[in-house]
Amino acid sequence: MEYLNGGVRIPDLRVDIGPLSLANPVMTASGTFGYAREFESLLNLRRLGAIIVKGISLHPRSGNPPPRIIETACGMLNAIGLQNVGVDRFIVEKIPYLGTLGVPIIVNILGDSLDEYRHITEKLSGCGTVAAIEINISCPNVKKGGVAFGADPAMAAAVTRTVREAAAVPVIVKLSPNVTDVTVIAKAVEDGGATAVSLINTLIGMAIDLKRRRPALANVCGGLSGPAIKPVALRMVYQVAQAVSIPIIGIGGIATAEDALEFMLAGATAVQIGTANFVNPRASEEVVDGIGNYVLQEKLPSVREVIGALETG
Amino acid sequence: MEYLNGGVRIPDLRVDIGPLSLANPVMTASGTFGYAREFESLLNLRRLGAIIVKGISLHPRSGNPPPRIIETACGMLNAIGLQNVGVDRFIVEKIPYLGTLGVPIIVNILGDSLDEYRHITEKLSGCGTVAAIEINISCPNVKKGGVAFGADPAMAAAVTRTVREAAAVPVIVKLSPNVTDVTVIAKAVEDGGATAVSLINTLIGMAIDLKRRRPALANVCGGLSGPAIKPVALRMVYQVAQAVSIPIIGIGGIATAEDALEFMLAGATAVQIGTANFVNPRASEEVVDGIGNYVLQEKLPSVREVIGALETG
Amino acid sequence: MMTQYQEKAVVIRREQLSADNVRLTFECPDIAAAAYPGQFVMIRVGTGNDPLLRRPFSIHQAHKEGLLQVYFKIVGRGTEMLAEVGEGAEVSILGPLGRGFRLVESPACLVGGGLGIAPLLFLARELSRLQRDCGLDTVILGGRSRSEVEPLVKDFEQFGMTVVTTTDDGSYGQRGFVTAAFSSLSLPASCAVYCCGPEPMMAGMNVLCRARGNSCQVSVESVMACGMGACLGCSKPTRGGGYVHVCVDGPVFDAEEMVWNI
Amino acid sequence: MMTQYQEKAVVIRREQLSADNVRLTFECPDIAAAAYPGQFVMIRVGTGNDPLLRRPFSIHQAHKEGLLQVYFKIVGRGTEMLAEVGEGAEVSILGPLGRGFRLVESPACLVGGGLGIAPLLFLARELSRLQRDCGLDTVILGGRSRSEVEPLVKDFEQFGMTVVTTTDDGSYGQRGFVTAAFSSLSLPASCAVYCCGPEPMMAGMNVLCRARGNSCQVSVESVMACGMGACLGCSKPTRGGGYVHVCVDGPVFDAEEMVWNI
Ligand SMILES: Cc1cc2nc3c(=O)[nH]c(=O)nc-3n(C[C@H](O)[C@H](O)[C@H](O)COP(=O)(O)OP(=O)(O)OC[C@H]3O[C@@H](n4cnc5c(N)ncnc54)[C@H](O)[C@@H]3O)c2cc1C
Ligand SMILES: Cc1cc2nc3c(=O)[nH]c(=O)nc-3n(C[C@H](O)[C@H](O)[C@H](O)COP(=O)(O)OP(=O)(O)OC[C@H]3O[C@@H](n4cnc5c(N)ncnc54)[C@H](O)[C@@H]3O)c2cc1C
Ligand SMILES: Cc1cc2nc3c(=O)[nH]c(=O)nc-3n(C[C@H](O)[C@H](O)[C@H](O)COP(=O)(O)O)c2cc1C
Ligand SMILES: Cc1cc2nc3c(=O)[nH]c(=O)nc-3n(C[C@H](O)[C@H](O)[C@H](O)COP(=O)(O)O)c2cc1C
Ligand code: FES
Ligand code: FES
Repeated sequence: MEYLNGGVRIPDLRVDIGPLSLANPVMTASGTFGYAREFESLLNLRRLGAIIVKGISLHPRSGNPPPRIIETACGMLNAIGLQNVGVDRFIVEKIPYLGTLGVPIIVNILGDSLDEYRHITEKLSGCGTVAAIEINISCPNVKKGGVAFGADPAMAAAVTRTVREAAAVPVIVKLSPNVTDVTVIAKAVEDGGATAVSLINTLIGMAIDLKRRRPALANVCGGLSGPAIKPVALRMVYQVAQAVSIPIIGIGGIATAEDALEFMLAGATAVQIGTANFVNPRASEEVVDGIGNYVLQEKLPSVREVIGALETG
Repeated sequence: MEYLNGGVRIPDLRVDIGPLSLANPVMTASGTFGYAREFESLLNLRRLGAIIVKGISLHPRSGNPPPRIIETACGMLNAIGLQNVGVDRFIVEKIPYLGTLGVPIIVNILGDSLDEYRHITEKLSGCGTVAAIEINISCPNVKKGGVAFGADPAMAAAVTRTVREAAAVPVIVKLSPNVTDVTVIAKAVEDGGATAVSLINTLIGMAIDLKRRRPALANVCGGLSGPAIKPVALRMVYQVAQAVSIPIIGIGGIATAEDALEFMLAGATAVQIGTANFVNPRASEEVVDGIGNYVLQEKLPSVREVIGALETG
Repeated sequence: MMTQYQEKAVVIRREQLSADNVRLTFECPDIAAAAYPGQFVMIRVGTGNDPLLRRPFSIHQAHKEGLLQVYFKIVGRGTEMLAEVGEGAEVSILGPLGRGFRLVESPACLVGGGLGIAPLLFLARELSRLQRDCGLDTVILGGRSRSEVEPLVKDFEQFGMTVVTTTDDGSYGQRGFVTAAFSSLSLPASCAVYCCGPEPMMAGMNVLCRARGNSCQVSVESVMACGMGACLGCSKPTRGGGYVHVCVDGPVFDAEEMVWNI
Repeated sequence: MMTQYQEKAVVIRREQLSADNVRLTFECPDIAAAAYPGQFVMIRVGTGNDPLLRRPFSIHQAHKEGLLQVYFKIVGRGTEMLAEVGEGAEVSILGPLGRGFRLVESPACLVGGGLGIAPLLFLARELSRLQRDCGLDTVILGGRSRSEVEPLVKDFEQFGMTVVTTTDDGSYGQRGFVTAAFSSLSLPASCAVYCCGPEPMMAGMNVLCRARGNSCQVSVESVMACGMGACLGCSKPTRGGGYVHVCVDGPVFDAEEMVWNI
């Protein structure tokens, strides 16, 4: 479908993440867009498909000591340490502004136990502004000796079920790429009741400062993001698309509309822009524009035609 | 120790991979240096610590249809499909030249069954020129439904044991990074009798040609290499160094002496230069020079002082 | 919330002030008009993905008419690429970012070490505009040797402040550190100190100012990815515990708030 | 084994032959002296990691005195960067690579489409040096429009060959494809055809030459990582089954050896 608005053709960019309808497939990735307000003078926040805010935990976390970030070849490592204001202050301080934007707000949550995930979810389910919850399962499960929830299918399914039961809104599970077979985890969270999966979170990496003979990050290891990881992300999205039937949100090194469209061809219904926001704060809006132009140029009835349209024969 | 050669100080760059002594820690990575002869007019092959040749299988393989390679951000994907001349022709056609170089020749081997690995090893053990065998365990095990040997600790240990029993020379096991916990595999192959481990092989990735709406590689997925993967490789080397006591050979995005020294700080006894050979065919020799200069400048008695010397306190 | 801009700025002048130090003047009207001394910009040094991130630079000068200057040292690949940008080229600049210096009415002492001199020129001009008597103000410019200091002296002299110079090697001005020059000056206790330079120098200035009772603002550095409070990468520990973020809470802080490792 | 060199070559001339087409002349003595028509070089278009790989270009001209030329079209980021390299700049070149044209004594017909013209100039010169009668030789130069063809005509005329030109839009020479121009020429069956251009054109030339009994050598392209037989990335299927590697087995092949998708 295509609209005419004062003679200008408007491309149909709407996509659905389960019951959640988005005006377009472009979201901002958690932890790379602050609480959105930071960007308000640089782009039109209302044009985004959805906004995902920095990961929120039950209690405030002050994060890791510096250095927390280091640039790498076509990428960066971060070890922010999940610094955030905690769910209570988030609801009081950040939600009111976010509620004025008229864009679906998705809250990324993290915890170190099932209880913590449940509590945050209950608190967030109270405020009408939250359109969906995205679960970061890359966090260590303290009760299981610190193995990441996302590294074990049973644990990943358990978090999903826990949040799903407590949530009044759709639940997106954000998958870790640091696993042998991402499709196993994807299927487990699908069975656990996930509305959708988003992937990938960062790859675990490390950098060394040769002069000081020390790790470049105080935390030794960090999460690798940016264009460097795009091939891995694209492969995992493609694999998961063959394995599950819930919608997929593609993440990893997306900076342009072309990048976003490639993820959609591989099977993603929507995408998230992460590190690119740092390089070009207008990146997410430019991706919306670029996808629109593509849909018009290719004369597609809707951007939904692109989803999974990769030809491999 | 330091030598004086006509008044010039010579740094001590010798390192040992089990019983195998190398003049310096710099090797060429399998599949990126052909059978070495291709580079003979561009650098002094005799200055390398060791030469690892293209992976050899029992029977010749013609490889995948094109396109087989595609550039990505700070990296490249390859899906060569393990094209090689097969072990018999390798012994007849390639070994004689390699034997003249006076440099340890390490043969990378691959197979799709334990039997195949054993057969190749037996054939190679016959020729005196082979200084060590490097097992590529990233290949699919046909008997186990195509799961890669390297993705399963028991299978990885079994290949190691098989080759170890048939081999008259040290056995290096080359680890795949496409696993949840690389230390589990590293420990398994250590228990299986590996003389050393080398890591990392390529990360599985994918690229898409938006215009043609097709995968950029005929094989759909390929292996990601180059500077983009260096942070992942460095992290895995560091992790494995905490987990095993056999020597580690670091691989992944190494292009300069600084890169190589970082891997050594993280715990590698030696390094391999891969994709960088394509960008700068002299890269491996330049890394030897650069490590030597570092040892002299820092007035180190030996390059061995660098191994695992990372300060994390 | 402050308004920020992402502008395609045109390089209209490139000055090689010494072997490693370059000054670029951009036509960059929105950022220049909104800028305040002590704030900074994030510059994209290339067009590809490597290096990926923007680089932070203090605003060296900003004119309401639209000109913006940065003054930087070539220390790595990013600054190398920026130094090679020719006049007429377009560069993406994001800014103005951060909280700058708190301008106070009392006599001022500006202390800059090495490239820390960069933000002080804009500060000096704005201080001189405050209808204050700049005759009581002092600027101490220090560097490793002559080439790091001399090219900037004239720019500061125009405001009628006393300019004191030091070099580590004695090749220009007094031999020694700016901290020594500062110690030997007799300044009123009401004097407000504005400082930017290497960490050890700012740590030293903090000690001296506390001893003398001078207020001391410092402009600090940190690795940065976004420059606008989104990545939380630029944290610095504070004396009170917890972290501040250099890009939004600073880069200018009261020296006594910060943790100094000396 | 052939000897190859990795040289730091200095750009001594940069010619913008049309909006998208650039010709660079390098001082590159070792490679120039060893080069043979139809061979290529791998050029590093930047100094960073992105783009990572070298780019392959045919040798357009090589003089024993040390000059080497490439002639290329801006199609992506690598060629864009190469087009921006200024005179005096240094560029890393690897070569000479591959197996070039087999030069035969019989009358020659050189057929180039678009940037496929690039390797033919060096070939034309070497053919003219073989003490042959170039008066019997023909060069067909084709392109999309005038700007792709006209700038190169003079360079070929110097060898005394007949130059025929075609453009798709008729803006210069005959309107139409080089294959049509080739069909309309009456050439001896002994005529050796040397051809470089887009795949469909070379596929067409293969059909025409087989019909007429002319031998036909083609210079083909492929993505390449190393250019020297080390990565095995540049495979092309052959009619006999199996693969050849463009960088070492080619880039010049007998047209009838190859698989043409038409
Ligand atoms: C708020 C702020 C304002 C700044 N203002 C200025 C300014 O006005 N003028 C200026 O010249 N610089 C300034 N800097 C520092 C400047 O951002 C860095 O020098 C620059 O980012 C280095 O980029 P690069 O790519 O050249 O170096 P990289 O390749 O990133 O680093 C190369 C080497 O330089 C070291 N390095 C990194 N940063 C610095 C540094 N600040 N000083 C010394 N060595 C460093 C690295 O550790 C590395 O060893 C400022 C920094 C901040 C945070
Ligand atoms: C042996 C050999 C000799 C060559 N000789 C020449 C020469 O003399 N002159 C010349 O101009 N080119 C020549 N080429 C092609 C040249 O190598 C490519 O145009 C160049 O690598 C493109 O680099 P890029 O970074 O600009 O484009 P990329 O960013 O790599 O690609 C940009 C876009 O251009 C497309 N593309 C890639 N290669 C080509 C191509 N060959 N033609 C058209 N589109 C392409 C890609 O698919 C992509 O869509 C030769 C190639 C080979 C293999
Ligand atoms: C500085 C930074 C902070 C991040 N914080 C979070 C977070 O709090 N929760 C989360 O799920 N992902 C977090 N991520 C991961 C991103 O959301 C995204 O999955 C990842 O960066 C890959 O996408 P990109 O390559 O586009 O950046 C963070 C990434 C960066 C770079
Ligand atoms: C073109 C290509 C071919 C390769 N072939 C092999 C191979 O046959 N056997 C193997 O074990 N690894 C192979 N590899 C992996 C490399 O040896 C190396 O582990 C990997 O490329 C990472 O190192 P790098 O980033 O330095 O390239 C290949 C890599 C490339 C790029
Ligand atoms: S640099 Fe990103 S929060 Fe400060
Ligand atoms: S390009 Fe590497 S083998 Fe041909």
